Amino acid sequence: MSAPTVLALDGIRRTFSSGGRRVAAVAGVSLSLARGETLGVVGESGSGKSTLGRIAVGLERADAGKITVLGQQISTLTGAARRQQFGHCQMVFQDPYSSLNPRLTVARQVGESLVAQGRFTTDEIGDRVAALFEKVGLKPEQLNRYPHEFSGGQRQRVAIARALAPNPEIVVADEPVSALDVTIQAQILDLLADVQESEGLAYLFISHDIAVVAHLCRRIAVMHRGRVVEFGTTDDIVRDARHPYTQSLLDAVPRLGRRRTGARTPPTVFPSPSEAERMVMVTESHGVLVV
Amino acid sequence: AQPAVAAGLTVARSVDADGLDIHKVSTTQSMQVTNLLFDTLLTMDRSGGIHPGLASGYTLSEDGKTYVFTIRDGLKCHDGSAFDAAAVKFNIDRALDPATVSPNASSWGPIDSVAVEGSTVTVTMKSPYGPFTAFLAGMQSGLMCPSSVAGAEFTPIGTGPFKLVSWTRNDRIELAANPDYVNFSPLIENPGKPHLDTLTIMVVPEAVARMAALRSGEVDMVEPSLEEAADLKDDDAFKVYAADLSGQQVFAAFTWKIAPLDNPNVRKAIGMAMNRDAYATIGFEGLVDVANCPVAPNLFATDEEKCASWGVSYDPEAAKALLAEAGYGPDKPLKVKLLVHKLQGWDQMHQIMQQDLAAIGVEAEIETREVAAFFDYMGTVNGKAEGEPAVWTMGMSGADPDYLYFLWKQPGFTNMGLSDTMDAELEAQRALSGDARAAKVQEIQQYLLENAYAVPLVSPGWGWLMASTAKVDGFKMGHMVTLLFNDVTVTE
Amino acid sequence: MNAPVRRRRRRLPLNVLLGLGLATIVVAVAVLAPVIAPFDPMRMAAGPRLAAPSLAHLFGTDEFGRDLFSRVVRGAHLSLGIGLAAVVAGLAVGGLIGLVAAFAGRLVEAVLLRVIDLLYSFPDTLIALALVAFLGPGLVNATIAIAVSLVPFYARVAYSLAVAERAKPYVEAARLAGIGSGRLVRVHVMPNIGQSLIVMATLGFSSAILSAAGLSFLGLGVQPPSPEWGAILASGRNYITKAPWILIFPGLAICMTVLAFNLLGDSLRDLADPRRTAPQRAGA
Amino acid sequence: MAAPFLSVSDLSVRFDTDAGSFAAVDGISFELARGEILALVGESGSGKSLTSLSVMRLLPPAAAMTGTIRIDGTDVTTLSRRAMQDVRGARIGMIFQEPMTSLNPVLSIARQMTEGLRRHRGMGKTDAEMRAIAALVDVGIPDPEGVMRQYPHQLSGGMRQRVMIAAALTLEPGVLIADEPTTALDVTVQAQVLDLLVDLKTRLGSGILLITHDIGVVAETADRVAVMRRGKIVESGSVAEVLENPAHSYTRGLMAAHLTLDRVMEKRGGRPPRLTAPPEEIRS
Amino acid sequence: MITLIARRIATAFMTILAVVVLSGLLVHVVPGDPVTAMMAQSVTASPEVMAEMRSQLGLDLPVWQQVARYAGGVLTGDLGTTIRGNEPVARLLLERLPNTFILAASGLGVALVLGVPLGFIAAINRGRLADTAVMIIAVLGVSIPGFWLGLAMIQIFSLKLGWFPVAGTNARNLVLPALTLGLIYCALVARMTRSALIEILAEDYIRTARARGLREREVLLVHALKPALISIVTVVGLVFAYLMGGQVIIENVFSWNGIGRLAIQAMLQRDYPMIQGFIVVFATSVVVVSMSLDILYGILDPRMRQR
Ligand SMILES: Nc1ncnc2c1ncn2[C@@H]1O[C@H](COP(=O)(O)OP(=O)(O)OP(=O)(O)O)[C@@H](O)[C@H]1O
Ligand SMILES: Nc1ncnc2c1ncn2[C@@H]1O[C@H](COP(=O)(O)OP(=O)(O)OP(=O)(O)O)[C@@H](O)[C@H]1O
Ligand SMILES: [Mg+2]
Ligand SMILES: [Mg+2]
Repeated sequence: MSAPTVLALDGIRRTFSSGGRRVAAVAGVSLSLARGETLGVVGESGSGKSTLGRIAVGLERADAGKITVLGQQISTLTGAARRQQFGHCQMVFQDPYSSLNPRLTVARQVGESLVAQGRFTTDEIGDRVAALFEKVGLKPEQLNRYPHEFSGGQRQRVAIARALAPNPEIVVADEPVSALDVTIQAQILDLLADVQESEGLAYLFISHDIAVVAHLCRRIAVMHRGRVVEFGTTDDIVRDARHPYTQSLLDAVPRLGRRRTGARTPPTVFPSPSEAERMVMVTESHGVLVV
Repeated sequence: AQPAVAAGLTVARSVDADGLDIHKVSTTQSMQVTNLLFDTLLTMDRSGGIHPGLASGYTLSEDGKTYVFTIRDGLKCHDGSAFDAAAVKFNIDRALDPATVSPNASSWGPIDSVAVEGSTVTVTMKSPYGPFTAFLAGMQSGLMCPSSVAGAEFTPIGTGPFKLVSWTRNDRIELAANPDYVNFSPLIENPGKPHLDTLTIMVVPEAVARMAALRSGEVDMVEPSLEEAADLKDDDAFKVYAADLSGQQVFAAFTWKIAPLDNPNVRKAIGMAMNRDAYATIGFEGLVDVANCPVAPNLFATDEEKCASWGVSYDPEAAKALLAEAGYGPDKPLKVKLLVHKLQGWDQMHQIMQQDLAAIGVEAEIETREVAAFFDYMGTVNGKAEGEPAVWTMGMSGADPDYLYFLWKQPGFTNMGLSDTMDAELEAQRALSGDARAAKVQEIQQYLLENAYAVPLVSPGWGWLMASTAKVDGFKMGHMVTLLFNDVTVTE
Repeated sequence: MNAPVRRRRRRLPLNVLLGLGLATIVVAVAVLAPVIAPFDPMRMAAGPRLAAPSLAHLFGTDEFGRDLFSRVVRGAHLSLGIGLAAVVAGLAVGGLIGLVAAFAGRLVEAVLLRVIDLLYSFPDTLIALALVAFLGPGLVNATIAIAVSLVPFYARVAYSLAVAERAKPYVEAARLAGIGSGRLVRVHVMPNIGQSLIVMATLGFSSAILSAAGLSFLGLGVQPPSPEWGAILASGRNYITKAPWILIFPGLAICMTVLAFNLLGDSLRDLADPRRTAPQRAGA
Repeated sequence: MAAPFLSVSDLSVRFDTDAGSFAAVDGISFELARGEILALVGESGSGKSLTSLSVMRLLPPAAAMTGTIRIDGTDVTTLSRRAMQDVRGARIGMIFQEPMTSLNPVLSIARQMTEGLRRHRGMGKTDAEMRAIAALVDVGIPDPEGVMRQYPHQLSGGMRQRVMIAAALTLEPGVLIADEPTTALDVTVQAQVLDLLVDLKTRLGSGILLITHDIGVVAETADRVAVMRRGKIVESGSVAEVLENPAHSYTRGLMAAHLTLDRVMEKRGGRPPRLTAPPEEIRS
Repeated sequence: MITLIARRIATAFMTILAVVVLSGLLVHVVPGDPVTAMMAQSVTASPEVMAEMRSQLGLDLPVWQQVARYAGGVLTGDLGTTIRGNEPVARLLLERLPNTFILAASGLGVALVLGVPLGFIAAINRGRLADTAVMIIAVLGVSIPGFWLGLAMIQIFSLKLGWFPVAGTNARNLVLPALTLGLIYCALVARMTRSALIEILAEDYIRTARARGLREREVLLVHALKPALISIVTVVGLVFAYLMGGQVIIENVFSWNGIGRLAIQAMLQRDYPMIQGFIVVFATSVVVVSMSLDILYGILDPRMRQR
């Protein structure tokens, strides 16, 4: 890893309390993301993936931990400076329907961050938005349409253009293809790869589908109950999983060459989080949480 | 010798009493009830003459400062205790005690001391106070028995014709006849216990409902709505009673410090525009009379004829002429506020008044306020010498023309006081009595009318009406709208 | 066998039509009042006193011989005016409070929400009553009172709409674009909740008209001789046996107007309800 | 192969909309025997759910259905409403996609497990509960007595889906329709539920219509597959045939776009390999 | 559950105190004071007397002191005495509270008896004529001004037919005001029932119930009605809290001795202790109602039971 680190999360924690119960959505997660790299985050529903992603772009505040964006530690910043620094972090959301404003033309939504920067004239913004459209494979005549005139895949393209508009270094993609049909999913995955190549972006790619993550990412972090239970290169994780959760995840993924017999495997019981756990490095790049 | 007599009577009024502690209440509706419970030291006949009450008589010293009242023997309170001279002193002391916060405290006059000796009570004034005996005959000075305050809570115990059985606030007051009652009031024929055994005074705030209750026979007597009272009058099944002794009167006044109302001619012009007959016949459904004096008819020293000659009369043409003289005309209309508060009949009167003023080219904008806010606001408005000129209306009642003193002596009620000379005149009438006082009071009224500080409108003016089914007989209304049930019988 | 095809007619439902129809009539009457009214509504002795409805006086006359038809027609103007002014003011203030509560940070939210909830628990008629009791009666005060009494309702509505919107990814995306809260609300949130807010506003409109009439009836609202419907009812109520038309016609006018806007508001709300427009997409 | 328990022929479902009428399901036919799993795959909106709802005759009122549907020989399209109610649940069961919302939140599991038995089999409360508990045991729920006393919100998603399946099983229907039963579940839980379905098929001989959009799921569990696109069945056959040798271009596209771990790991290099043709070509 | 209730009571108490202080401040800001109000009819009270009265009543103290004094009283359970009539505020309020409660409960009862079935009929016939007709009728109820309806009822049922008495606070006189209130709030209940049911009928679990072959009656009355009741309970609770503030107009028309009349009278008379007492009692009843609602939710909605 010679590329410089653009995003570093260190010991991030976030606890929600709802209805008197406390849920540790993120319970001490450390990750780092190098320029141009894609880091995949997988895990079951509720394991804290989205919360982590939202913390990384500043939509959610961490209860504890350090966030460093392009070498600048965010917690030391306030107000405008904080927002500016988080401007380097953009996000693509899961649901292409609710992530676009139904009442604004897509061009305006894409251009909004440029307006916010206040550095450009209306014409300049128009040109840039048109260029972004080109980049994500949309046609210029679609610029002034409203979201409902687009299909799910096209909307996700708009969302990607919107994320790219402020020239971010880091894009958090939270299940960007989960809501799409497989054929559309394939197009978007290709687009994400294309854009990364041309812009030199770093992705924090969140998904529950390990096949998708394995396809797109060099490195993977597996989350379970708010913690990263295992991380490593895609090869490390897929071929040499050490943590029982990772193993059961891999085993459960449907495969073309396999038939279900109907045999009931008793559900794996995973150790509950405890202070005794620590990360053990299997190789230089591969770590696993053990008791 | 009635054929079949019902023992009870139910009356529906619009508002409940605030309280029954005579020293603390201020509203007419409260005192209509306390007057049934508590008798007064003196009483008054129809023409304002003073008669004995709980006191069998009194003497006034030469200098007009010392009254000696002889209290009757054998007076019995509702609870059986005796009412004596000491009880009278108890009442005066309590009414005047600042801790009581009695709204009527000042009406007792400049009392210096009260002394009891046997069955006599001696009241010494700091200065002569002409209205004193009239006050003592009025419902504001009802006397309670000291046992009323014996308990932790006030219990109204008096010597009056009825005693309190129960009171559910805002709903009903239940009264029972006082079997030991002895009457002293010249307005009442029945010498002893009321013919009724029980009397229920209900609260029915909505006039439509009260009328329905009367018509359906649910109640025997109500405060009627003006609109229906006129009809009931012509209906044999019902009787309508008007308090001709109400001592009430409605008049219009002016923010006379504010130009152009500082000009008496402008005030006169406005007064001349007012068609008071229409107010009486349309606004008040013909149930009131036009009033001419600044003091209510039937009170001491009021002479309607003289007042009529001093004051303005309806003449819109002359009014226009006067206005033109003052520089107002079709090109330059006078704009005034018509500041009023709500009362039944008054609303209608104000609407006609607005049209009357329009007829002489005065644009009057009606501004209505609730009573409390109204008088508060009038205090401010009348205190100013600048601002928007306003015509306003108010009502006044009393048992004695002395209320002129409260109204017009500086600073006066809501700052309407007039001048140092008027102050002196008003003080002077207080110190006089008999014909000399009458002359002085008339002089004051003449001044008020000739300068059009007040334009008397109608009399009476509020809550002076009662209506009953024809089965009710013998009901009377006394001074200041007291309700007299002593003589009432109800045929089944 | 083929199941019978039940065609869904694209016609407006009856209640929408009724609401629209009545509302149009009322608004037209209000606007055209001066043209429609045969008499000056304030003119006394335009006819005999308390005359029953006749060709000369469609709705009869009142105690001053004023033409009741002219007064009722003119009253439409006043009632709708009060309703409109109160709703606009209440919506503006309430909406602003609701939006501020939703978007101005946690502390502001907590405090404002408490206050809103508290005021919201007070009956709006009681708030209006209390205010006129203090401010004094009259057209302007009554309108202010009604507007204020609507504020908690609109604040609550705006707040809940805004909070629902706040959590949507498009708002978060707009936040990520780095714009300030003001622009966020103005450009992104308002257009999305505006419609629902306006629908709720129509519901407030009818309750404002009712409140105004109620206040006048208690003698605390618009004062005579203004021909506001409640005021006509209040000053004419004692003629209920003698000249019932003084009560019947303004009462019907209130009923009809309130019904119209209630129906309209209800149907607008129904139409704006996304659940109506069938499942657009299934599965995830 | 056994005689088809469910046979659908020439089924169409039409909607009348503003834009005119369109067929969301367009003349499809298929058969399902006991003891086999037929997978219906296809992109979103291809009409899979409407097909299953047609079989249950639970289409939304706006939909118009034509064609014949035979369940165990009876044409259910001609049955009266009441007669159809006797068929539902008893001869054909259904489980839905969303285990979170498909159970009534305010009724106990016991109530929801037993109401079918009491309705169709006229069982008493205790008998029905015994049978329900047995069904819960069958689907591998630990502590079934405890679960019976609980309410849906107290169960995890996987547990709820099992309860749904168990409830459908109590009546031993010949066919079970499972509309994307695992889409909302985590893969680990999905695997368990799929195992359960396969077990039901082999052990109890139920016929299962499995609706899914995941080729991987089809490959692992189904015996036969029908590929739907835009309301039509474009290809059908045994799983082995269709997946190994897709005849229709759409099916081939589906296969190509489908990511499986094995294939992904094979092709790993620098940049993620393209899944689609270069961008210029998809623009058509 | 217990701690939750305790916490709610504590915050409710703080809120009520805050309201008292706030309303106390506000009340003093508006023009007019109790003494002028009281003396409005009695001209004989000179400015000195009125000043004396003010000082006796503590009205000449700085506003914050008056408010603090009052709040202190409330803390020790003392609501003070009225300025008019010098009666204990607490007693006056407590006398009327049962009446208000009875009227609110019976009005609401009528609204429920009429509104729930109407809403139900409308919902299951959604979009059809029955739906429209039912909703128009229900909305008509809420569109008629209460006072108008009340006056008409008196004219018809009391005067013409003689069925019910006109005035008084007793069981027989309850019928008309309860009916009037019921007709007014029936629309709200019907509307709420309808929309709750429509929403619920679109839920997946209704489809599940149908897929189980249940009779439609059972689907509606068991699977749909029970969750609908939860929404209905919310509205009913809200309306009940509203009604506990008194129905000034209805109370006036039917001479019902409720809390609303007392409140408005106090406001007109600027009777500060009475006004604030009313606010305290009202705020308390809101709290009590909403707490009862929570308990009711617990009974109806198993999701709430655990907390
Ligand atoms: N705003 C919130 N308030 C309360 N709890 C929350 C909030 N956001 C998340 N949680 C809880 O935190 C936990 C982690 O949630 P998160 O959305 O991060 O999970 P996830 O891994 O993204 O799950 P999924 O795959 O379902 O999207 C969950 O238990 C969730 O219920
Ligand atoms: N009530 C309705 N009104 C109009 N169109 C409808 C309605 N319900 C469904 N459709 C349309 O019918 C088509 C098929 O819908 P269906 O739900 O059967 O798809 P599906 O294959 O199950 O998709 P998914 O995989 O997303 O669940 C879609 O295009 C949908 O928009
Ligand atoms: Mg997530
Ligand atoms: Mg589907």
